[in-house]
Amino acid sequence: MYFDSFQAAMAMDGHGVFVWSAYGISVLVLALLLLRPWRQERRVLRELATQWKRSNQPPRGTNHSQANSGLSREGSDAPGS
Amino acid sequence: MWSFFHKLGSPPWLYRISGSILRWLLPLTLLGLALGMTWGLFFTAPDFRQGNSYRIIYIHVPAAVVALAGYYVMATAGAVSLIWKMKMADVALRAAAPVGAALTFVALLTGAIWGKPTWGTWWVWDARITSMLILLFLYLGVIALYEAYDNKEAAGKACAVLSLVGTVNIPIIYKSVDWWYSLHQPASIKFTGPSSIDPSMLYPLLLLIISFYALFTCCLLMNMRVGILQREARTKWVRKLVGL
Amino acid sequence: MLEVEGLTLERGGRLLFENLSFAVGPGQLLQVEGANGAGKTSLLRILAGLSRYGYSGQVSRHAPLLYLGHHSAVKALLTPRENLAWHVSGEATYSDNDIEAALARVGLYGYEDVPSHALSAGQHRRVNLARLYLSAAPLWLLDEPFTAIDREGVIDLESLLVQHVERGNTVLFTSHQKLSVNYPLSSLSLSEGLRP
Amino acid sequence: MLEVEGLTLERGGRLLFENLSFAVGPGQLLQVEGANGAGKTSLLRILAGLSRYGYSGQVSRHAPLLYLGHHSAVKALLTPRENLAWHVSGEATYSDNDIEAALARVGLYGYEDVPSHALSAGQHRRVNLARLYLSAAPLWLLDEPFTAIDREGVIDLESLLVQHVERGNTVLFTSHQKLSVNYPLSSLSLSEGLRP
Amino acid sequence: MTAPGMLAFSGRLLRRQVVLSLRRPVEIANPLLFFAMVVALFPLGLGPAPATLASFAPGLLWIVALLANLLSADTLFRSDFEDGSLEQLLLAPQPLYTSVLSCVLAQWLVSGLLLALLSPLFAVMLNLQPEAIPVLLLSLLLGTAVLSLVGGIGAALTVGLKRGGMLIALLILPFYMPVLIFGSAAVQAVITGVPATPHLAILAAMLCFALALAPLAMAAGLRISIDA
Amino acid sequence: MTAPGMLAFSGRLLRRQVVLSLRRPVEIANPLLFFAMVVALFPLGLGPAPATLASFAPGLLWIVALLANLLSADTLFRSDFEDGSLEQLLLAPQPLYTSVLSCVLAQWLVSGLLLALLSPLFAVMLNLQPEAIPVLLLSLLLGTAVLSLVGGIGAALTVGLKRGGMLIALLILPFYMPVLIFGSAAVQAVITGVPATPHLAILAAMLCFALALAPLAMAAGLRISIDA
Ligand code: HEM
Ligand SMILES: Nc1ncnc2c1ncn2[C@@H]1O[C@H](COP(=O)(O)OP(=O)(O)OP(=O)(O)O)[C@@H](O)[C@H]1O
Ligand SMILES: Nc1ncnc2c1ncn2[C@@H]1O[C@H](COP(=O)(O)OP(=O)(O)OP(=O)(O)O)[C@@H](O)[C@H]1O
Ligand SMILES: [Mg+2]
Ligand SMILES: [Mg+2]
Repeated sequence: MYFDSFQAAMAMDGHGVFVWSAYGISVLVLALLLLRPWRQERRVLRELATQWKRSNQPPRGTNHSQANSGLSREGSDAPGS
Repeated sequence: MWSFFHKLGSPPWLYRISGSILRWLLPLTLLGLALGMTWGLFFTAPDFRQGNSYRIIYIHVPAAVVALAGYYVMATAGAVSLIWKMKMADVALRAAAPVGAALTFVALLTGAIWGKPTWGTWWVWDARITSMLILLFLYLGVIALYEAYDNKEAAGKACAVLSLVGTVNIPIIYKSVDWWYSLHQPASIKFTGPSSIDPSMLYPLLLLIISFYALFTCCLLMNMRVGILQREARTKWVRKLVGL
Repeated sequence: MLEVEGLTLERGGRLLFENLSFAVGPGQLLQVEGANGAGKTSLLRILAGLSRYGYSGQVSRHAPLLYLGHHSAVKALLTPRENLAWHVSGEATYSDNDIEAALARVGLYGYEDVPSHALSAGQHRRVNLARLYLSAAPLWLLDEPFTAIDREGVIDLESLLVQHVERGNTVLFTSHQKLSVNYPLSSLSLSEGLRP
Repeated sequence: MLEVEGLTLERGGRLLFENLSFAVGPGQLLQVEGANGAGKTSLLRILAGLSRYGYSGQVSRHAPLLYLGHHSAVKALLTPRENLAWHVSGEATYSDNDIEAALARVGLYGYEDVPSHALSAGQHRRVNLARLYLSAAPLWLLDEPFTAIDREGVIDLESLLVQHVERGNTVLFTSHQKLSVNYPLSSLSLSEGLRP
Repeated sequence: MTAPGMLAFSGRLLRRQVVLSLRRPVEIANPLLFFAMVVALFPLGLGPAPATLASFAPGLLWIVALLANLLSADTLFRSDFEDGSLEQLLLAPQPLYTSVLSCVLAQWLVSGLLLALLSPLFAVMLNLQPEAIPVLLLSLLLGTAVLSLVGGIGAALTVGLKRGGMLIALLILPFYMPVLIFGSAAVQAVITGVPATPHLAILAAMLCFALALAPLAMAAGLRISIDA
Repeated sequence: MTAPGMLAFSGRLLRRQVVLSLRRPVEIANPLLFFAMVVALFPLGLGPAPATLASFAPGLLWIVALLANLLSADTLFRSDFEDGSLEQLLLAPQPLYTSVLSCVLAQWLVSGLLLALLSPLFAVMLNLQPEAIPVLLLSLLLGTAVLSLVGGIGAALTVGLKRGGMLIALLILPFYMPVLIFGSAAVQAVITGVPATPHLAILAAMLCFALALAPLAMAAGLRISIDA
């Protein structure tokens, strides 16, 4: 340990603001970098699960009657959802 | 070799293998980062000229080094995507861009913060600094281009083209800015050369550089897993994975 | 001339067609039908090779093609004559006589040197249709060629299409109108699959 | 509802119509016919009050109107819902329920919140046609409303026009298609004058 | 169902135009990016010496604001003309005066206002004196509004022309000059220690004048050029 | 009837593009007007001290040339995309490499070339040393060609996007910077008495490089962005 006290480590001979803000922001950015994909993956998996449970069948229609889109009313897969 | 290459193109394999890699790499990375930062912050002697502010080097240099290397990873993925039409290369490219951008941002930010106590100013138009700024633009350009396309398959190809073109540009920018700066006014501030670093200061730096590389890999893999899931959402193996 | 195998396309979260397979050969006049939004334009763009991403399946084409899309590719600032003489499709270099003859065939006699932005909607589309009278491509892909065309124009165009297929070429077109031609017309309905 | 007297128009050195006079009253369904370039669009723009220069004659209109032109006035960057809610014609303020109902009537159920540029050609036009289901204007001037609309869509639209005139309103439209409606249809042929 | 009143309609139009701009970030970001880029390019082109940069700042910032405005003036009615919305607007029962005013207002909100609000940042990057910054901000707020109104007249007169894009610059540039002169003079005044109020008052007077008359000219221009 | 050869087709395309530009003078006049205005406005905004103006001239002229180029980059394929001509061009049997090259060449002829040819006039207005003018001209000739080629890549990658207009500036600006640096350095070299040849040689090398590679990237970009 180079520093004698907690205060000294905070102050770093007057350079503390710079060093600590640099480390702080960097650690924050790195944490976000790791957290974002982790949460995204869980969200995607959850969404897929609920989406398929709701439709109770694979989202890809296997029959062509679903493919005539345009004028027919398709409640289940509205683009907003 | 070719079979490995072939496997790399297979989403389920990649998804599975990335999971098992992350299981041991992620804890190691976090450990390395924590260890390196603590070491750098508390257990090294201050630089005789810059005092304690030099401790920023432990973030700044790893971030800068990995940010630059990240661009080449991205461009390589782009080349693979265009030449071998490998879909997972698109996913890798897209996954690398935000990580590279964030690390570039960290390098710029820590550099700027470091500049204030040592140079007395946040910003100078130095060759390395300017080219780092441009690297940030390049990363942001790739991200923005990808987001702007509706057809994500086309988006991947467009980003591949852009990142390849950018590869050509990086050395040109570096050289030109270097020359421009020395032409207009002599460099009054020089980076301290790596040779002047004391070994006791160097070890934590090396540890952190390795950790940053590992961090980049972790983030890349994690982002790729999201990309694979989004792309393959309708396939059987994902359906099975979700438990249906 | 053109073979399609196992074509599947999804757009905006909707499955437009799945596992579509068909082939068109010489002498075939094929009308692609389907409601608005059924995917006719998307299909034609894939067949033409313009869309290359986001679908799965095989398309093989063995002949030069001519594609007319929803957008007429007529430059408003050029005259009809210039539009044809400098056409960017690069198919051929037409002589001025041929161009005049083609423009006359589509009823634009006297409008050869009017800037295209001063043409009516139908006349504008006719500039593009004049390419059909000049083209030697064996495969035509036409997306709603009858849009904005008046009745006589439609009849003229119908006979042109028949003439083209009678020469052993292929025409694939979309239209919401029923054609009245003396020629066996195949139809591909995008909600029901291929009918002979 | 609308009276025209001695209307004469020349465009690009061509006399399109001369001394055209007619009147349309409540309950009248009038189809303006004529070959491409006959001057149908030009006439409708004069009747709507959009063209105000370059013609001679008198037009008097005694009722609010709704005009749909060749251009669909649908903003590609707005969704169908926004296009209707913020429509610049300033006719009325529609409730969200009305808008949803109108979009469903034109077959755009499920597409209310898709950006309009991701719609097919026919769907794009249908956004505009939805205004007809919302409008209370007694006089409709429609320039080729059937363009790019599929067969069922045309039938729907025909019955809407009939419904509107049956309520004592007036519809004046151009089209190259023959309508099949159960209603006395007047027609104005731009090369031959008004036929009852 | 009755037609909405003048104010309700203008509000709706304003909202529509703003949303449209936000959906197409180019129209917002371009002038800003342009502003930022010019500021960033100057050190690259001229050499990174802070003192020279500072002496440039007031004129440079005002010129760039003017150019950014000039470049976006033509887009005011262009897309509405091309997709037929403008015809519908002209047929609307509400007075055209307020309608065009809300179009201009929407444009100003996403260009002039934003530019003015961001100008202090660029001023700092160019080492402008801190005292001059409030005046710069105020002069840009007033001045860009005048520029937008005047640009609107040019846009209205040329929107129907197929080949007249250059025209708008020629038409409106003479009217832009006085604004530029008073605007940069106001900032320069602070630097030289003279009060800037007279210049700002003149800019405000110009704005009132333009607010009263420009919409009239725009409305007339649109009715004429829809028929070009 | 056979398809015209690559060169014949490129020539025809070049002619078409140039005629189109001439029919719509905006596209030609705007960058020039822009150039003229900046040069004319600078003395207005900065106060007309000849000495300071002269010292800024090289960088200023180059910055303005770059901005003018950046602003017109987006229009390269835009109108052809919107009216369906671009689809036809992609389907043409001739190689896309030469086709896009002639599109860029046409654009350069009516923008970069014209700008370079007019630059001596503006240089004189800014009191640039007469000896530096030939170098300015040459550096602009070489440099604007590189800028046009690079801008074409950005245009090709973004032409199919509905809401990505701002993007092009972000994408191509990093590639513009080296050109700006060497271009203005060449002119500056003459002023300081150093030979300008190395800078010009580098610009020429960049041009060769861009000529060889940019059309490839453009062709790939167009094929991709047509189904964005
Ligand atoms: C915004 C400002 C700055 C940026 C963008 C920046 C960027 C960079 C980059 C790109 C590297 C290169 C890594 C490599 O080439 O492998 C680097 C290394 C380095 N920087 Fe910075 N830097 C900045 C400010 C500073 C400051 C203020 C200092 C200290 C006074 C500094 C000290 C160093 C050191 C010691 C190295 C490693 C040694 C070397 O490779 O030369 N940097 N920086
Ligand atoms: N802007 C213009 N300037 C000059 N002449 C024009 C202009 N627009 C149209 N014309 C001419 O006026 C005539 C009538 O055009 P108009 O658009 O009214 O025809 P239309 O009957 O609607 O035809 P279509 O069935 O093709 O829509 C045409 O001969 C056309 O060439
Ligand atoms: N750019 C796009 N992005 C996303 N979805 C799109 C896009 N263009 C079209 N679509 C969707 O794809 C489907 C098919 O469109 P397409 O244009 O192929 O239909 P179409 O059969 O040609 O219809 P029309 O008869 O109206 O021309 C539509 O549901 C439409 O909403
Ligand atoms: Mg279609
Ligand atoms: Mg018409």
